[in-house]
Amino acid sequence: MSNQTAVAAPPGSGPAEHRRGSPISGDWVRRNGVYLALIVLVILNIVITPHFVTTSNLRLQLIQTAPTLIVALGMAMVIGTGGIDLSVGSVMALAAAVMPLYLGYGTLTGVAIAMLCGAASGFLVGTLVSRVGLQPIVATLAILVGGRGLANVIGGQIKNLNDPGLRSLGLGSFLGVPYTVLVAAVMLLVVGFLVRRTTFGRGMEAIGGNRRAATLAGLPVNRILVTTYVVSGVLAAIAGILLAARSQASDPRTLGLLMELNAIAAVVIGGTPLTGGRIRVLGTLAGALLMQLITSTLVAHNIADSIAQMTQAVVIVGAVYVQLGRKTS
Amino acid sequence: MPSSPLQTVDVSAAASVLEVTGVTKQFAGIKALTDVSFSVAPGSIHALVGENGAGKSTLIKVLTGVYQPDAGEIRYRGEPVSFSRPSDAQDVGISTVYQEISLVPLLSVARNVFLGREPRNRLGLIDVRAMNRDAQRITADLGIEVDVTQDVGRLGLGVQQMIALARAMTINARTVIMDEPTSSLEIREVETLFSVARRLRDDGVGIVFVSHRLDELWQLCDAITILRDGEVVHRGQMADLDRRELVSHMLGREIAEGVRERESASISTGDADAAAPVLSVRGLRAHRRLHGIDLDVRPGEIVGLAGLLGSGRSETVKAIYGDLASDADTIDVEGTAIRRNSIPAALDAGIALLSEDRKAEGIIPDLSVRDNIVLAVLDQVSRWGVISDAKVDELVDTFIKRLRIKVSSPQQLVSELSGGNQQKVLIARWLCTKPKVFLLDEPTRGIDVGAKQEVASVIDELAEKGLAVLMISSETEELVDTSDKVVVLHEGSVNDRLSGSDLTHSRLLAALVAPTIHDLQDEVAS
Amino acid sequence: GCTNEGGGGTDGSNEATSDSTVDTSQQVRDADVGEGEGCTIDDYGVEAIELEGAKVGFSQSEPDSASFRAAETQSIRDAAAEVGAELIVTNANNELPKQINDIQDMLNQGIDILVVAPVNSDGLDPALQAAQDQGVPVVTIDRKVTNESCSDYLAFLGSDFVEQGERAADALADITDGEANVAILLGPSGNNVTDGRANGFKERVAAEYPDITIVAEQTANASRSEGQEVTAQLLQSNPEIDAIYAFNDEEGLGAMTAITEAGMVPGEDVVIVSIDGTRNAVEAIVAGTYNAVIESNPRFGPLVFETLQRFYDGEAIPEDIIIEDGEYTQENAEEQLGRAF
Amino acid sequence: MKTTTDLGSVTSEKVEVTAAVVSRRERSARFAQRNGALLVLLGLGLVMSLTFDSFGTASNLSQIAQQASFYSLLALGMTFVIFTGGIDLSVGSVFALGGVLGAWGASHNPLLGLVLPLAVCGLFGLVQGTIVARTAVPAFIVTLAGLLFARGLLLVLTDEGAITFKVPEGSWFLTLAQGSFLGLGYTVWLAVLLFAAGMLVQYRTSYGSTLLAIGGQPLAADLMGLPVARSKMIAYTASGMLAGLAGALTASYTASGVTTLGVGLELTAISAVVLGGTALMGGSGSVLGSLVGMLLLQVIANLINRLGLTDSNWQAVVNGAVLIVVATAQIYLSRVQARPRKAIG
Ligand SMILES: Nc1ncnc2c1ncn2[C@@H]1O[C@H](COP(=O)(O)OP(=O)(O)OP(=O)(O)O)[C@@H](O)[C@H]1O
Ligand SMILES: Nc1ncnc2c1ncn2[C@@H]1O[C@H](COP(=O)(O)OP(=O)(O)OP(=O)(O)O)[C@@H](O)[C@H]1O
Ligand SMILES: [Mg+2]
Ligand SMILES: [Mg+2]
Repeated sequence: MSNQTAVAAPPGSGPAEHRRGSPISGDWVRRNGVYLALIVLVILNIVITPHFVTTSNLRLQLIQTAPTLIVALGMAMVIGTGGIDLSVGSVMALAAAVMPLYLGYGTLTGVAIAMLCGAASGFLVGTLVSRVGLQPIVATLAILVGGRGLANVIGGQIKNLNDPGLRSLGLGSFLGVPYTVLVAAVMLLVVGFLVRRTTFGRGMEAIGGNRRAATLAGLPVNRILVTTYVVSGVLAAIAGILLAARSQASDPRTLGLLMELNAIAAVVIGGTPLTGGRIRVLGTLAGALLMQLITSTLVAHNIADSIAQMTQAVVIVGAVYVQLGRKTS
Repeated sequence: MPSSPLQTVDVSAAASVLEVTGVTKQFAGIKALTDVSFSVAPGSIHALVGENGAGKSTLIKVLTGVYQPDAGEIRYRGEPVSFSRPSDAQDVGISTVYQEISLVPLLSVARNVFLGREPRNRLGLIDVRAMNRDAQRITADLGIEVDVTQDVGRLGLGVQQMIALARAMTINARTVIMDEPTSSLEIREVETLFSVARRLRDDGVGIVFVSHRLDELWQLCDAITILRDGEVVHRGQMADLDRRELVSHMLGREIAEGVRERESASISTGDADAAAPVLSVRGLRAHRRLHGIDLDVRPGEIVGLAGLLGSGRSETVKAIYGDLASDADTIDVEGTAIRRNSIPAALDAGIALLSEDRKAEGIIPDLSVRDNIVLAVLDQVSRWGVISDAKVDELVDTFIKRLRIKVSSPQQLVSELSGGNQQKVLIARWLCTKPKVFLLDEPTRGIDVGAKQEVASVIDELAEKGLAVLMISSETEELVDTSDKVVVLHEGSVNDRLSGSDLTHSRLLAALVAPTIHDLQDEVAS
Repeated sequence: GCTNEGGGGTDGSNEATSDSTVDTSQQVRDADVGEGEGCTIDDYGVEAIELEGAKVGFSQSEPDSASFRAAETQSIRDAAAEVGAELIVTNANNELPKQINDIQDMLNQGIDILVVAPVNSDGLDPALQAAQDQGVPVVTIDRKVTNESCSDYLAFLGSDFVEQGERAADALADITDGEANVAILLGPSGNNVTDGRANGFKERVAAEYPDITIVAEQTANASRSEGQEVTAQLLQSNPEIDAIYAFNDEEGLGAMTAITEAGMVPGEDVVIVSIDGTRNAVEAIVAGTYNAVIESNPRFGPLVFETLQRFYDGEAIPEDIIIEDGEYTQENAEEQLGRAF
Repeated sequence: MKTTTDLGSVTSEKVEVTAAVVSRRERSARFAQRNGALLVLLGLGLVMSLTFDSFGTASNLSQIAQQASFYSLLALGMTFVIFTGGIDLSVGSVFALGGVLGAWGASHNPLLGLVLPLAVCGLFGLVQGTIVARTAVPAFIVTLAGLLFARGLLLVLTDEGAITFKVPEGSWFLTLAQGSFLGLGYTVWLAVLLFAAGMLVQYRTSYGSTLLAIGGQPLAADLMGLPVARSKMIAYTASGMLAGLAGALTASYTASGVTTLGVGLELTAISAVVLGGTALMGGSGSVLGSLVGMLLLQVIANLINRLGLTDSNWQAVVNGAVLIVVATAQIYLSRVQARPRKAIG
């Protein structure tokens, strides 16, 4: 019974050597699922949608993606810290509602004050989340509900914006690239830089990964959180301004309605985990493009609202499933 | 099958309760278990050992239905079984205490003990009173005095560990599996646990026991299986093995253990005592936990902080670090008082804290080793908030080399490292801050002998360079071996101070278990 | 400093009644008394009261951020003030259950008369029932309910949505000489005004205008920016589109911007016809970038109180009091601008 | 030796005394936290009945209860889903779907009007629950898709919303929500019953503890051998069924299957749950609180009507503000009982 056998293990057979098999493994598909889905959808459109590959159409796709992308970038940062920002749609409306009140002092003033509105709302949320300790979803839910109400109270009925500055911002372009798209591109670069290269970006991911550890490591957790929500608020305000400029009107009732859900979907489809700790900027771009492309495909094919909504539902879940797969354990 | 010569050897084939053969388990390219066979006999305690990442926990999870094996067979009482989830294993009578404490923090102790198996009344509803009563009895049996209606999350790790054990006890099990149950326990609780385990064994229960505290194995276990890199490298009777053999099986190499000869001569002599303390704490108080603690740590000194479960050791270091609301007459670092009770203030003063809960309070799992190391010094490796890769690389390379952290690259996710290496990453994180005072809370908890050795030597080295170290450990031998002085806490007050020739294992044990009379008198007086 | 005049462009609703020479009041087109006997105070079974000093409840359906709603509420307020009635206003925010709630709440506050702009044609039963139990006469405006007239409610005052759609089809055919590829921008799905306006349009086109083709039908949720986004996409995928029929002015105005954005001239390259009569849209017609708007007159106030007065005077009130909606075209828009809301 | 034991007994006594004092304070803080919304509700109710004559009347109060009864069912289902650390954004659409199915069903057979929404919406919840339990797709995304899908389904059933099914007059289906007992509508009694059952489930069944365990520590729940996947599936199914039931009852109340119902209702339900003191990340909370939260929202709506703030947007502003105030109060109250740790983990 008491046999004792000692066998030396074959040398150098550590688990590290069995790492990552072929490049196109399930893992690879997962990490790049959003790009694959995007490519599939583009190819599908090229095949089935008439007039898809025209400059004007591609340009339109970019223009219509821009607001979602800008909001989604802020959302990705917030989600990266382990939070969520349901307030973005209402902040867009709020910014757009406030802007016309100050356009009399010049386009820049109006735009700046609208952005300030976004910053203020972000500051409020950030403070509630970091210092008071509210759950992000609760704090931003309150702003989602109350912010739109406030926007309606302030803004009243839809207002035409007859401001040449805003007109060119909304409808003009630079070297053939619409300003809206330029702004979105700049925001993409800025957020990419913040996330990848700065202490702030590292701090956000650290807080999302393990807030307690980040606190113990002496990171200025509260300051980072407040900044993150402020950035998200400002980005939402910018999206609101762009949308208002493009439609030449400020409509607090409908502007940015359901944007929070679109943006969250874009972020999650883009591969940023909803649990925080990692921020994928390029993925978010792909996610936003994907969301836009779904909508435009459905409209282009004149799909009835009922079927359109159901299709959207299936594509969203499918795209996320491709990346996350089955529950592991 | 023929690939392993071990296949032919079976320690207790005749009467094993739980048996696995040829189990292989792979995680996204990482082979955690390769053709492992293992069996537990009824009425015996079976040690399962191996270095960090050897696959012990994975094997246990395969045994209990948490993971499905890629290959291999599990037999329970001779019948082939397949557990598709943990409840399947529980239902047939396998009770498990997992390594990560698996309790629900926001539920009461009693609910945690009975979750899923609560006593019912005639209507089929939970009989809350009976449940609380039973839970109170069971925890009292285990020597834990808690209000069972209290939420588990507000108890310390050690108490939680005992509650997890209480839960495992209430399942009328034929097999009990315990994955590192003692890692956060104190001698007294360890003794309780051992007596419970022995009683179960005598009742014919088969027990699997995992621990990195090797001495415990000889005290408790009958048989042993050693894993290395996911393969069984040894299997036999405990008594047939000596410590040196065991370690060499585990690590695949020999290490010189217990021959630590720290050059602490200068410290125990009078002139070190004369040196001004780096850290000086007077009258440290925290609401209902700490009642006026005085401490001095001089340069180059390692002061041990001992105490029983809940004696307030962790609280003490957290209070010094500003993580716990507290007030003190003074906390001085190199003679300068820290004004504010806050983490940034403590960090600025040159204090670093290696927390006891590596997973919850230490690593940021989704960040790389590199980012984890520089986390506390982001300000120093950046300009205008923009991180300088060059500076980071330099710092990270230095520490990976200096602490011999085993990584495939600095970009590897820290969550992929073994426990010991994660601990070194955290030590590196704090060393980057060039601390003057290093507070170490259970620095060797849950890491294997090899890593323990390395961590210990890093600590020694630090002390030699003049750092002041305050170290908590539940392993009294380790404390005696490593420290120059030991401060013993009891219910939030200093109970005894041992140094020089007083600092022996038996004196420490005595001081831990029996609070001295004058201490009690103090308490009454106050 | 360029928006102050333009920015105020939509504020017209409140002052429209005062500053214009145009007649903005509603004209009854079809009072229908002849064929049925109508509903008298005895039929209805309530006590006659004086309008002066009466407590009137008005349950508005949608937020006043829509100009139609703002004009409607304001008109009721003005008319109530005129006759000296006390008015309580609630707003259901587009939620049917809230409207039921609001009405019952006002009944609890002891109103004598109830005016409702229903959120939905169906489903107000409990509220109407409660009003009946308390002997409070109910007048519904702008949207008819499917309940029993002269028992659940007194009368309906408003437009005929199907007819509005038909008239839009006529207007569009008129402008395009009966030949067009039309994209329809629908209202919010599930809303019965959406269906009325769309069906009226489609049926008229099918019956009368064989050369009008309906290319696409997409919802734009009564919103300007959605109108713009959807139109922008439709123009890309269906370059043949040369006319837009929009559920309301907001969608139409969004379409107008989208057409400009696509490098075309709205009103010329692509014809736009919509329903409502908001000031923004009528101004666009004046500017030549919009083609026609079928009016849906929101100023129910005077007519409501006049009807109630007649009711209390013992006259028979017809079930449906259909108002005469105007039409804004490039010919009359300038002079009729004051009528827009 | 003797001294030691004596002293020992003295110390232990002292410890017990402090423990008792502290636990009393903790208990009252805990009570205030769990019942913060109730306190606000009672306070507001008192102020309103003193200010407005028409508030405290039986008919007004019973009507508030009536109105709250429908939405409270959604909040009930939502509470259980949130216990598991999940969320159900689909309830608004499922509520509308239930209404349409109920009206359609009742136009054939009253029983069908009740069974059909329960079955279909329950199945809908089950599908969502299965995806949440079996895949790694977060509940937020699954039920967001559910929100779209259910609305789409409803539009398919009603020819893009063009058809509104009517419940035939005289059908007993109508009495479900229109009838009353002791001055309170049947639906109020039903809600009371269901909430009582919900409380029993939370406090007196394994299932309730299991849900909280899943939300509190998913891994632990798994390792403890609790039926995690099944419990989640049941919670989402229940949420779907309750939303469908609420829809069907609304169909009975309004005698029709209104297609535009329930837009944004998920936010109302979530707000009620939050006001009731349930943690949105799961693991702790109270079923009863959700009912109180919903009542509070209804009373606020009632207040706004009475204040004559015709701009209905103030309603939203006040709701948002109340949400922040109550949630903040709960945080501070729960800090009183938490152990003195400084940094928020
Ligand atoms: N869920 C998982 N996914 C990927 N890899 C895993 C997973 N669980 C374990 N591993 C890997 O499998 C190997 C064995 O891990 P295991 O936890 O069994 O080690 P262990 O022997 O219990 O170590 P320790 O003593 O540190 O507890 C390690 O390399 C580990 O990184
Ligand atoms: N009165 C009390 N109420 C609740 N918990 C208590 C009480 N007294 C002690 N404890 C428990 O004991 C622990 C004491 O703190 P601390 O962690 O500092 O002790 P320790 O000596 O480091 O022991 P451990 O091994 O548990 O870390 C607390 O975390 C708590 O769980
Ligand atoms: Mg392990
Ligand atoms: Mg400790």
